[in-house]
Formats: sequence, structure tokens, C-alpha cells
Amino acid sequence: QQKPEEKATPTPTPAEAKTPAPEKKVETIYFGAPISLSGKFSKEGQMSLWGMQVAIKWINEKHGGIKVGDKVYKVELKYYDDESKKENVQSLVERLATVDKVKFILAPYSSGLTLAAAPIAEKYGVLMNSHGGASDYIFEQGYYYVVQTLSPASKYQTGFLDMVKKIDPNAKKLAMVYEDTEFSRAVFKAAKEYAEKLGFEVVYEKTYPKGTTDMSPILNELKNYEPEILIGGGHFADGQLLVSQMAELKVNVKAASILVAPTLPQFYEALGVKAEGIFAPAQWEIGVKYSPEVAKQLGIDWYGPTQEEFLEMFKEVSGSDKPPSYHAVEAAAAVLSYAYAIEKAQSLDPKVVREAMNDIEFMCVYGKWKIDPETGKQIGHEMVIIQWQGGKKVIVWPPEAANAEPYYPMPTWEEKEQGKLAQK
Amino acid sequence: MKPIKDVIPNLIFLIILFVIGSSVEGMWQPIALIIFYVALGQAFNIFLGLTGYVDFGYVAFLGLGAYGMALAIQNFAHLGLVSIAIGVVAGAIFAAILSLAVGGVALRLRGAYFAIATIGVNEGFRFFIEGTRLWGGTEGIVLSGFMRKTFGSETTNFLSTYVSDVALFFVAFISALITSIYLRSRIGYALLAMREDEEVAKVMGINVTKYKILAFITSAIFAGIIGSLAWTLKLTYVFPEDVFNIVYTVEAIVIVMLGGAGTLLGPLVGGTFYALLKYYLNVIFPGVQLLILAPILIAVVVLFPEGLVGYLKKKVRGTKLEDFVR
Amino acid sequence: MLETRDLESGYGEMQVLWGVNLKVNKGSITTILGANGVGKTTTLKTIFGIIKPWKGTVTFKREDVTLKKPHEKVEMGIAYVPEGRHLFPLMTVEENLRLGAYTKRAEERFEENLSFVYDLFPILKERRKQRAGTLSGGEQQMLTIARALMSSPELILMDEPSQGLAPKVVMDLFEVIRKLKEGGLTILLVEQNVYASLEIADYVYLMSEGRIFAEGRRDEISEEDIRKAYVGV
Amino acid sequence: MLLRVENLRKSFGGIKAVDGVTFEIEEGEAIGIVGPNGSGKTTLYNLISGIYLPDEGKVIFEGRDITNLPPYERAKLGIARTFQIPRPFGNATVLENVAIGAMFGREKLSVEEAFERAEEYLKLVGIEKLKHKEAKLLTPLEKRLMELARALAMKPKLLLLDEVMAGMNPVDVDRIIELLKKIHREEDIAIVSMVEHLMQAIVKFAERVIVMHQGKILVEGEPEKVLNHPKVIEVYLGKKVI
Amino acid sequence: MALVENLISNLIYGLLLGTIYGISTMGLSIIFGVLRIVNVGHGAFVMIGAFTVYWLFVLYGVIPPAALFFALLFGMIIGFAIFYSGIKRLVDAPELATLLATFGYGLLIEELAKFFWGPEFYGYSWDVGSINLGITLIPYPKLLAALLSVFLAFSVYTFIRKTKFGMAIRAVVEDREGALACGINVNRIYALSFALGIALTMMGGVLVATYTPVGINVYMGGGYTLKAFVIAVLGGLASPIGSFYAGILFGLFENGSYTLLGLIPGIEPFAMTRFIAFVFLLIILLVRPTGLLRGEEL
Ligand SMILES: Nc1ncnc2c1ncn2[C@@H]1O[C@H](COP(=O)(O)OP(=O)(O)OP(=O)(O)O)[C@@H](O)[C@H]1O
Ligand SMILES: Nc1ncnc2c1ncn2[C@@H]1O[C@H](COP(=O)(O)OP(=O)(O)OP(=O)(O)O)[C@@H](O)[C@H]1O
Ligand SMILES: [Mg+2]
Ligand SMILES: [Mg+2]
Repeated sequence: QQKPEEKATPTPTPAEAKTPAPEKKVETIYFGAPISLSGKFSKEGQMSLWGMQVAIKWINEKHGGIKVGDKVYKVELKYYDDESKKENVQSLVERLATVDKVKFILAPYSSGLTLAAAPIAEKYGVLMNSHGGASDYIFEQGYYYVVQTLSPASKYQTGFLDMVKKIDPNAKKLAMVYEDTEFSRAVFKAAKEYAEKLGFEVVYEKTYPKGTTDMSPILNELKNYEPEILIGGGHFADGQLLVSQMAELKVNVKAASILVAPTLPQFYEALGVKAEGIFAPAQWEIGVKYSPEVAKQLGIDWYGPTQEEFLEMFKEVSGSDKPPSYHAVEAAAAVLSYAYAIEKAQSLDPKVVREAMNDIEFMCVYGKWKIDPETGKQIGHEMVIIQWQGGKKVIVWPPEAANAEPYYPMPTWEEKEQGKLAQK
Repeated sequence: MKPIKDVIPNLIFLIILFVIGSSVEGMWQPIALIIFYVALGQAFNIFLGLTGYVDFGYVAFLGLGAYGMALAIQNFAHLGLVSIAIGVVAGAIFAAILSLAVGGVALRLRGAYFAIATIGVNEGFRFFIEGTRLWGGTEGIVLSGFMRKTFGSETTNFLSTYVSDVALFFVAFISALITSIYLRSRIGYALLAMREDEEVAKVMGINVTKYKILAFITSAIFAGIIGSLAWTLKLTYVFPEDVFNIVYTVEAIVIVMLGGAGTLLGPLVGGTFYALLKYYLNVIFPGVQLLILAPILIAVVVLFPEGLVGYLKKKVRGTKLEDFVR
Repeated sequence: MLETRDLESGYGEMQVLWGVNLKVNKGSITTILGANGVGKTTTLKTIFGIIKPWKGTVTFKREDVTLKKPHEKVEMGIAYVPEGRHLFPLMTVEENLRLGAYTKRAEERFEENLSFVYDLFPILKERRKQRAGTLSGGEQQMLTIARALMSSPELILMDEPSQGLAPKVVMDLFEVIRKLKEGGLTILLVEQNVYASLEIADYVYLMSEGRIFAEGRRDEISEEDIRKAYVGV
Repeated sequence: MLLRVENLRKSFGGIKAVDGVTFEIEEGEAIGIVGPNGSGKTTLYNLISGIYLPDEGKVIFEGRDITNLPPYERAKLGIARTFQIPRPFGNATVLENVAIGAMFGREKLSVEEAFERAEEYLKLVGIEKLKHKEAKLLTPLEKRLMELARALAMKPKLLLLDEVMAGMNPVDVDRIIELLKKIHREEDIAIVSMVEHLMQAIVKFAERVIVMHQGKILVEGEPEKVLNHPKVIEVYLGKKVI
Repeated sequence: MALVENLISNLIYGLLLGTIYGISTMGLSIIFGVLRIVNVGHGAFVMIGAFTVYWLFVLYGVIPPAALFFALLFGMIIGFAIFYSGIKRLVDAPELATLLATFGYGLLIEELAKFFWGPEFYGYSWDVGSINLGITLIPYPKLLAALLSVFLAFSVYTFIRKTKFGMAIRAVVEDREGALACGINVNRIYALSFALGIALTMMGGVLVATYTPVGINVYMGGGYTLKAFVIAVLGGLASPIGSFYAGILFGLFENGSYTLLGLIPGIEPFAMTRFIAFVFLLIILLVRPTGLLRGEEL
């Protein structure tokens, strides 16, 4: 449960509180965030709040604050609930920029809300780091202060297609069934182009409107096209529904990659064995092989908690056993990127920090972080592909991040009914 | 001029809001939030207050207004800022056309039937845009970059973070003024009669449909203007899912009911109350604010079923204050 | 059987009744006469409990029923024939009658009461499958009375039952009221049809401005007082 | 000739409420319409005022066919009415009710003029002291009087009254009859047609009486003659009244 | 002919789905019919019903349809609580005030649910096989949900039409003062009808979650509110059984039109089915402004 008092700063560790280093003054720097704790994005909002809190905890307690010159800054998070609504986002971002004097803002969830916040951030010259607005076009509008931490929508399904091509070069017939929203459209437009480039033939492409509760018309029709591979989905609810009805109507494919929904444990809880073998793109997943060692090999800095540390702190912060979803880690990475960039720039001036961001490249639990100086778009980070195997979510792509082999083709629905798992 | 006198309290109230927004640091966007709700409420109240009909599909007019502005900017940006004026007019015209079409059909229905049938119009329209991929379909129209290129970053920022809000002050005031003019004229009495008993009104010589449509179109036009300003100009993008979101109709109802339907000050008080309550609850209790808001709303409506201004209006009836609470 | 003492009541802040004292004897017809708007309907509504009394008491069969709800009073044996019918227009005649027998008290004697009212108003029996809303005005009025009778009342409060009825029907109606009394029912009647109601009344109250200003047996009441009741004092 | 209805018919489901009615009203007449309950009087009014459209037949007003005209246009031509079950604009004041009548009636008055006229007519029917009361708070009878004032304020040429005197005590009945006669004489209201079950009122007021029965006209003519007609006594009066 | 087969399977699914639309709308009609209250918070109760299924199944292994009894019980309790805590005072208030109140209650319930259950998207699997019709497959839970909907709808119909209590409800609707005169405790009828409406809505939610066992979330109600509004009007707003029929019609129309719309190039047929369904609604209302069953009767 989210409790209001969690807003308070993580109390400084006793050691720090008692013996402040004499030569270094400890001051506070505020990061601000409008977060969707109510409304349609509250699921993502809650996760990102926890993620931010973990990152801040790490900065304050493990890292000893952000060091700029001879000063040490503790980070404190100012956040408000935007209820997933644009009016609130705008007034709250302004409050953060003026009343709270925040210079570093973590963008709200979703492309729409990020776009709503952008003019205000731009007006007050505060930085805004997008950790939940995937659409590429946000970064094509010429905003200077807006940067991106997560991989853009155009990247979501490309990894999966690469993977299929590699495992089964003969697979050709591809079906696309996805939610008609701007996010999914951005994903699948790019995916389609990419698929055709790889030599897939798109035999079926249909969308369903948001809020659909019965996909049988599409699936009944799809069956006739006998696709081998399916990519689709959009969000949580429809992703669950799509797979559940594919099972009911016995629409068998060799592999299916569904957006968002399968990355959550609730997906398997809801579908059980039916979830076996389903793929999904993820910005991050427990078990990714990002570590200080990997960073060293690549010759870039590691910044932030290791994966173990992160998971442990996440448990503390959230007060529950829920594992973090990628939304949490994205948000954490956005916070870390601020801290890292501030230290690099040795300045708290958003403009200077923004300049510095153009040049930095580092790795954290979330992976690599690097933006395109031109647009602010994320280009360093790579997505992973997860798959449900034997009740576990494993990472199967890209090979350098994978902790398991992809299971292909996925068992048929009939086989799954008999209890067959996607496990060797 | 009685109608003008009646809205003087509104004017004073709005000026106070404006002054606070301009002078207190960090208050501009909260005031913009208030003025958005106030303008929405005032515009909605033209129709609801005068006819007693609730238009659940009201947001469709906002949505169309938003598209009107978006298309104007897309097509007339070479005319410079004139395109913004064209956008406001286009928003108004789009909304007026739709309201004429909808009104012609739906205004034959009564009470709750009308209210709900209009949801169908709104949803239907949205699905039409999504289904035919008209105006970008679900991908909508994103204008920030284009506007920044054409008008310059400074100007665009100024337009979307200041001009759009200031314009809403005018919308809020003018819609109250029009309500007031209507109320004091034959239109107001015709609709009063209609509200009470449509059949009797007809027998008494009132062309009910004419007056209903008049109020409907007026209200829709203001909605179109609000849509063009508060959506497209302020946010610089239009997504059908957002602009046709019924939440804004529900909020309009909430605001008007909090203040008092058919009163001139009601939307102002209701909108301010609602926006401030929400804003500060968001700030102080992020995450649980709606849990606190809900009982407050219920309590207000149970205590003041006729709204805050409605209640006050009754209280001051026959006293000197009567002229100031309308 | 029924007695009110110093009954006061009204609507909102406006007081209408200013101390009404009435006594209705078992097995009699008592009528209240008075100009329009003096509070006759209000008196009946207050007795029946649709309006809460502000002051004073109502006793029925020696029990204080001042604060009892209408449905409790029906259960005790009071029936009310409201001004303006108040039937259930979309239901059939028989369904209306069935609802008249809604209380426990009445349910037991449903069959018996049904044949009684059908005997009293044979036309209703003919129309028993017809919707009440499509009956003519007179038939509707009969149905209203019949419905009240279905509750097995001991006391029946009638508010202007003859209003809007054709003269012939009015005659029949008063005949029915007389028959009901003969059957042992107690009746409290409010009427504008002065002469017809005086003819059947045992006891008369004259009302003006929320008070009773004269009362007496039919033969004790002077023409003078009656005129006064209408011109208003 | 002011009004002519020709072979008017209207049925609801199986019920023939008005079943082939033809009659004329000359300018300057005072008409009484009587008949048993359910004989179609109110329905006839509804057809004339345009609340219902007839299944068959014609309504002609001042030589113009108005059968299919919407009610508000008929009102503008000069047809006004009251309702058997009063239908005031409940949340408006009594004065506003009447003013609305004046505003949209035969003469197009401005708001101010309408309120002035409303005051006048409230005084005329004798309820001016109720003028600031919300109409829903009136007794049924007060509502009827208000409706009368509201209809009069429309300055109609044809005024259709539907049991305005029901539930009225004998003293007030006389007063209203006098009032109607006076208006009938003095104002340019040509016709008052009155539906009433109170014979005392009909006899005092009407110059001609129409008796309806089962949707048809049973007899029409001078009051004395009609009310002594044996058929009328049989189906309507029950016994001789005059 | 794939096309014809497709059309038939879509119609079959439309029929099943339609019963679910219908049953999840009836509660709205009852509350409107008796109290003239448009329950803007309708969807919140559908959501609670859906969660009832989920928790009972996940925690205690209760099979989904059995949750109907619990929903009835909880629904009555919640309904009474809401009625006595606020709605009661608004029965005589301006009609619009109740819109605000029911909005408030809907919001309260959603936020309470979120407080306890979080913003998660839940689901469960009750795999008991399916019937193979050759052209398509129908899982037993969906079939069961549809059959139970029909059963429940007709129980409600019978209850209102044939029982004494149902008659009392209709009496209150038709004439309140008349009902008082008959010795009916009008306030209790209001309370009971409201509670019944809420309970029925929750039972509708149970069947929704039996039919669609995934995507259960505290904010899932919004879509159902919209749809229920539209279906209720189509059926005649105040007529519960009308709503049920209208639900079926709506389901058939939505799903049935998919195949045909798919033949038109350049459009998104699924979104267009929604558009067409709303156009259909407007056409019906033009012809019958008070809905299919005229909407004057309960
Ligand atoms: N619902 C109401 N609200 C406010 N005032 C009312 C209401 N009903 C009646 N009154 C007022 O109460 C007074 C008495 O009304 P009541 O109906 O008891 O009179 P009555 O004697 O029955 O008259 P009538 O012969 O016309 O039926 C009247 O002045 C009337 O205006
Ligand atoms: N809207 C309607 N629907 C169905 N039947 C109707 C309707 N209006 C009137 N009727 C029926 O038509 C017949 C004539 O009714 P109408 O009201 O004209 O009678 P009336 O002569 O005015 O009677 P009363 O003296 O009782 O007022 C009656 O049988 C009535 O039930
Ligand atoms: Mg009375
Ligand atoms: Mg009549």
C-alpha cells in the first residue's frame, strides 16, 4: 500500500546525521515529479514512484549524496498525484518549478501527459526526464529541456523479430493484432517496417479499440490466415484478454510477443499455464546482466545500486513482496541519470546539466544510458525480450543480456491444457 | 442594463482570480486550472441551467473545437497568428454544426433519455474518428514542433502557457454574460416554461424546439472555443481518446451542481471550489486525495442539494444581498 | 373512534392548521366543510401521517397514533382516499385492488373484500383486466374508493371524492357512501358538494382558516354558519 | 365563424375517445360542453389545442386549416386553454407563470409589458396576493385560478376551459362565472368554451350547450332544452336538475 | 464460406456477450425506474462484483458463478449503506443533485478498492473446457455466464411482475401518494429497490468476470458505465427487462457488424462496430424516443 507519509525524505543514515563532514556542507536538492497514483495510469505510477524512491535512497545513503564542488546535496523527491490527467499535470509541473523551485523534473507517465508537461517545463527552463513517454515524436518537437530514459516505442518489437529470424529463418507469416492507441500504433508501425525488411510477410493486421472486452471477432477471423508468428497487445488488460481468448479459441502460433501485460507477475497468475511460452518486450527485467563488471568491460561508468541492492531496497521502500516492474527501474534510471549528470557537470543549473547530458554515457541497473544530443531521445538503452518458461519470467534476448534460451515454438494450447510447459 | 449588472459579481471574482494568478508566484497554472473548470462550467450551464437538460455528450463539442484549432494551425500557419483566430472560429463553427445536427435529433428526447443518448453521439463520434482514421485517428495531431518552427519557440510557449489561459477568462465571463442576457429575456422565460412542462409551454405559444436549440448551440459554441483553447492551444496536441473523454462532461456536471444549476455565480463558485480542493488535496495527500474528495462531494450535495450558490440564493431572497447572488 | 386534539401543522414554515379538534364516532359519517384553502386536505393528511403534526395529538381507538407512519395506520385500520385519485395508472384494476390489500391485516381477507367491492361496483368487475389509467374519471374514482376498502378499514378518510364526476355518478357515489356506513364503516368526509354531503352526514364540522368554528349534528347546523364557512369570516 | 371541427376522430388503442365530432363555434358565443366521464371532452380540447393530432378529420380556425399545426402556432393564432389536472410551471412564481402566458400568447409582448399584464390578470381572478409564491405550493384550486389568469393573459380569441371550477365552493363559482361573463363581454376574447360538471355554472354561463357521449355529440342547443333532454338525463344527469 | 462462418460465429459470440451487457445494465434501470436516479457510479459496482469473483476463486476456490450469492448479499449491504448515508436525503431533491451524489459514491468505492487492492490488473483461470461448434469454440464458463444471465434476468422480471413486493415497487413508481394510501412503506421500498439495484449490478459484475476472467481492475467500471447507460436507454431506461433485451441486441449488433465492416477497405472495422452500434442507437431513439420497451414501466 502506498502511504502518504512516504513522501518524507528517507531519513539520513545515523552516521551521516551525527557526523557531517566538516569541510562539506550538506544541502538538499529537490527532484520533482507529477505521478499518476490515481486514474488509468495508477499501476505504472505506483511502480515508478517506488523506483524513484529507491534511486534516491541509494544516492543519499549509499552514494553519500550528490557532490558538486565542495558541497554535498541530499536528494529529496517532491511528488504530487496527477490522476493521469493533463490539467493536473500542467498545474503541478508549474508548482514544482515555481513554488518548490525544483530544477529537475521526472516526467509524468505516458506520451500524452509528457507532451502536456513539456511546454511548462520549457517555459521555466527546468529539465524534464521522460521515463514513461515512449513515443518518438515527443522528441521531434524541438523541446530543449526534455530528455528520454526509456527506449522509444519504435524499438519495442524489433528485438523479438530479430530473435525469431535467428531461430527460425523459415517463419514467414506474421500477424499483428494490437490496441488502437497512439503508443501501440507507434510500436507496430515501426515493427511492420522492420518485419518486412527482415522478410516477414504480414498476413493479417487489425486493431481493436481501447476497452475491448471481447476479441473473438478478430481471433475468429485471424484463424483463417494461419499465421506462424503473432505480435500484438497494447496494455495490461487487453494483453491479458488477447492471450486468454487466443487460448479459448485455440489460435495456435509458433511464437507470440505481446506488449506490456506479460511483463507483470499478474499475467501468469491470471492465465496460469496459458501464459507459458509467451514473449514480451521489456525495458528491463530481473536477471538482466548489467553489472559494474560489464560496465568496466565497455569502458563506461557504473552508477547506482547493483541489481541485488536494487531489489532489496525496493522491498524496503514498497513494503511489499511485489517485484519491481520495468516501470520502476525506468524511473529509477531517470533519477540516477540526473544525479550522474549533475556530478559530471558540477553544476545545478539545468542548462549546464542538459549540455552535460549530451556527452555522458553510463550504465546502471537499467542498462546503458545515452541520449541523442540532437533530440534528447534515448539511444544507449536496449530493450530485452522476456518469456514465461515453467512459471518463471526469463530473459531470452538479446543474447548478451539473456539468462535463458528462448523456447520455440511455443506449445500449442492443446498441449498446454495437458500441462506442457515451455521448458526443455 | 440588468443583465450586465447581474454579472458584475462574476467580473469582480474573475479579476481577483486573475490578479492572484499574475502576482503570486506559482499560482498561474492553478488559476489556469480553476479558470478551465469555471469556463467549462459556465458554458455547460448555459444549456443545463436554462433547459434543465443534461448533455452527457457535451465533451464532443470540446473535442471538435480542439480539432478545429488543430486543423487551422496545420493549414493556415503561414498566416501567422491569424491562424489562431481562425482556429477559435473554426472550433466554434465545428461545434455549432455538430450541435445543430445532434440537437435536431436528440432534443426531441426527454430528460434522462436525452442525457444518455448524447453519450452515444460523443462515443460514436470518437469511434468514427478512430475507425476511419480521420485526422490521424488515434495517433491524433501533434503540433508542438510545427508551431515552434512556424511561430518560434518563445511565441509558442507564450501562446500555450499564457494566452490560452487568459482567453479562457474571457470565455468564462462572456458565457456568464450570455446566460444572464438569456435569463432576463423571452428566451429565459420560454425555457423556464419548457423546463417545467414542455407540453404546456407549447400550448402557451412557445416554440420550444427553437429555444432549446438556441441554448444548445450557444452552449456548444462556447465548448468548441474552450476545446480550441484549453486543448489544442494549451497542450499543442489532440488525441481523440483524451478530447472525447467523458470525464470532462462529468466534471462539468459536478461543477455546475456544486455551484448551483441555472445560477450565474454557480459555475464560478463550483469550479473554484472543485479545482482548489483537488489541487490542494493532490499536493497534500498525493495518492489518496480522491478518497478524501469523494466524501466531501457527497457531503456538499447532501447538505446543499441545490448547490452552494443555489442555497445562498434562497437564503438571501428578499434581502439586500439578493442582487449580488444570482 | 378517532379524535384529534389541538392539531397544528403546515408546509415548510407556513402554518396551516391552528389547533383542530375533531371527534369521529364509530359507525358515523362525519363531514368537514369549508371554503377552499382553509386546511381540510391538510387536516386529513395530518391525521393520516403524510404530513407530520407540529403539535397536538391524534388518537385512534384510544391509542395515540400521532407519530405513526401512514403504512402503520393502514395496518391499524385507517384508509385514505386522496384528493385527485392517485391510482396506479399502468396497472390493471385488479392489480390496483391487490395493492389496496397490501397490509397483513388485509391480506387475510382478500377474497372476501374483493367480492365485496365487486358487488359494490359491478363495473369494476367488468373492467378488472383494464389498465386503471384508461378508465373514465368516474370509474377511476370508484376504483380509488374500492382500493381503500380493500385494506379492511374501520375508518376511511375521503377527500372530495365527487370532484370532477358527472352528476349522475355523484349521485351513485353518495349512495355508495351511505351503504358503506350501513355496513358499519366509519367515514370522515371532506366535500365541496355541500348539499349532497349534508344529506348523508351525521355530524358536521365547519372549518375556517385552519380552525373549527362550528360543529353539530346535521340538523343543528344553521344555514348561516354554512354560508359563513364559504364566504369566509 | 371562428372554429369549425369536422368529423374529428381520435382513438387510443381500442378506445375511441373522440369518434366523429363535427361542430362550429360562432364569434361571440359562450359554449358549455358537458358529458359523462370519459366521453371525450378533454380529448376534444387536446385536438383543438394541438396536443394530439387527430386520426381523422379537420380543425379549422378563422377559415384556416390548422389540423396539423403545432400547438405553439395555434396559441399565436389565439387559442388558449387550461388543464383539467392543473399543470402550473411549479418552480416559477405565480406572477412568472402568468407573465409567460402574456409573453408568448397572441400578442408578442416584451418581458416588462408581460409582467405588467400579468399583475392585471392576477388581480382580475383575485389571487394577486399569491403572486410571489411558487406555483407548486398552491392548492389545486388556486392552481386552476392561476391557469385561468395565465390563459387570459394570452389574450386568446378562443378560450378553452377544462373544469376550472371543479372543487370550488359555490360562492367562488358564482364569482368566477361573473368574471368570465364580464371578460366575455368586454375583452376581445370571442369565445369561451367551458367543460364543467357543475350544472349551476353551465346554466348561468352558457348560451349553447354541447353534450358528448362516447366520443360523439349527443345533443346540442340551448341549455334549458338540452339539459331536459331525456337522453341527457339518462346518460349524464341521472335526474332532472332544472 | 469463411465469411458466412465468421458472421455466424460472431453472432453467437454477440449473443453471449449481449446477455452479459444486459445483465450488467439491469441494476441501473431498476434504480432509475424506482428512484429516478441515474447512477453515474454504476461501473464501480460492476467492478466490485468482478472482484468478488476473483477473491472468492483465488482465496477460497469458490467457482465463479457461486459468487452470485455473495454479490447479492454484499450488494444489498452496500446498497443500504449508501442509501441511508446520503441518497435517502436526496430522493426529493432536484434530480441533478443525485448525479453528483452517485458520482461521489462511485469515486469513493473505486478509491477504496484501490486502497485495498492496489492498481493491479487481476485475472484468474477456470479452465473447464469448451464446446466445439466446428466454426468456433465456446468455453463453458462463457456459456454458463450467459445462461445464468438469462436466468437472473427472468428471475428479476418475475420478481417485479409477479410478487407482492414487486407490485409494491411498481406502485411506488406509478404514484407515491397512492402507495402511501395503500399502506406501503414507501421509504423502505426506496431503500430496498436501491439496494436491489446495487446488488443486481454487482451480480452483473460477477457474470462479467465469469465471462471475461481477466483485466479485473479497480478502474474497469468506466467502460461498463458508458455501455450500460446506452443500453439502458435503448431498452427504455426504466425497464430492467427492456435493458436485458437491449443488451442482447447491442451485443449482436456490435459483434455481428464486424464481419461486414471488415469488407470495407481503409477502415478499422472493430472501432467502426462501435460507431455503427451508436448510430443504431440514435436511429432507434428517433423512431421510439423512449426506447424499445417504451420505458414507462418497470
Ligand atoms: N404542498 C403544499 N406546500 C405549501 N403550501 C400548501 C401545500 N398544500 C397546501 N398548501 C397551503 O395550505 C393551505 C391549506 O390547504 P388545503 O389543501 O389543506 O386546503 P383545503 O381546505 O383542502 O382546500 P380545497 O377545498 O381547495 O381542497 C392553502 O393555503 C395552501 O396554499
Ligand atoms: N392518452 C390516453 N391514452 C389512452 N386513453 C386515453 C388517453 N387520453 C384519454 N383516453 C381515454 O379516452 C377517453 C376519453 O377521455 P377524456 O379525458 O377525453 O374524457 P372526458 O370527457 O374529459 O372525461 P372527464 O369528464 O372524466 O374528464 C377515456 O376513456 C380515456 O380513458
Ligand atoms: Mg383539499
Ligand atoms: Mg376531462
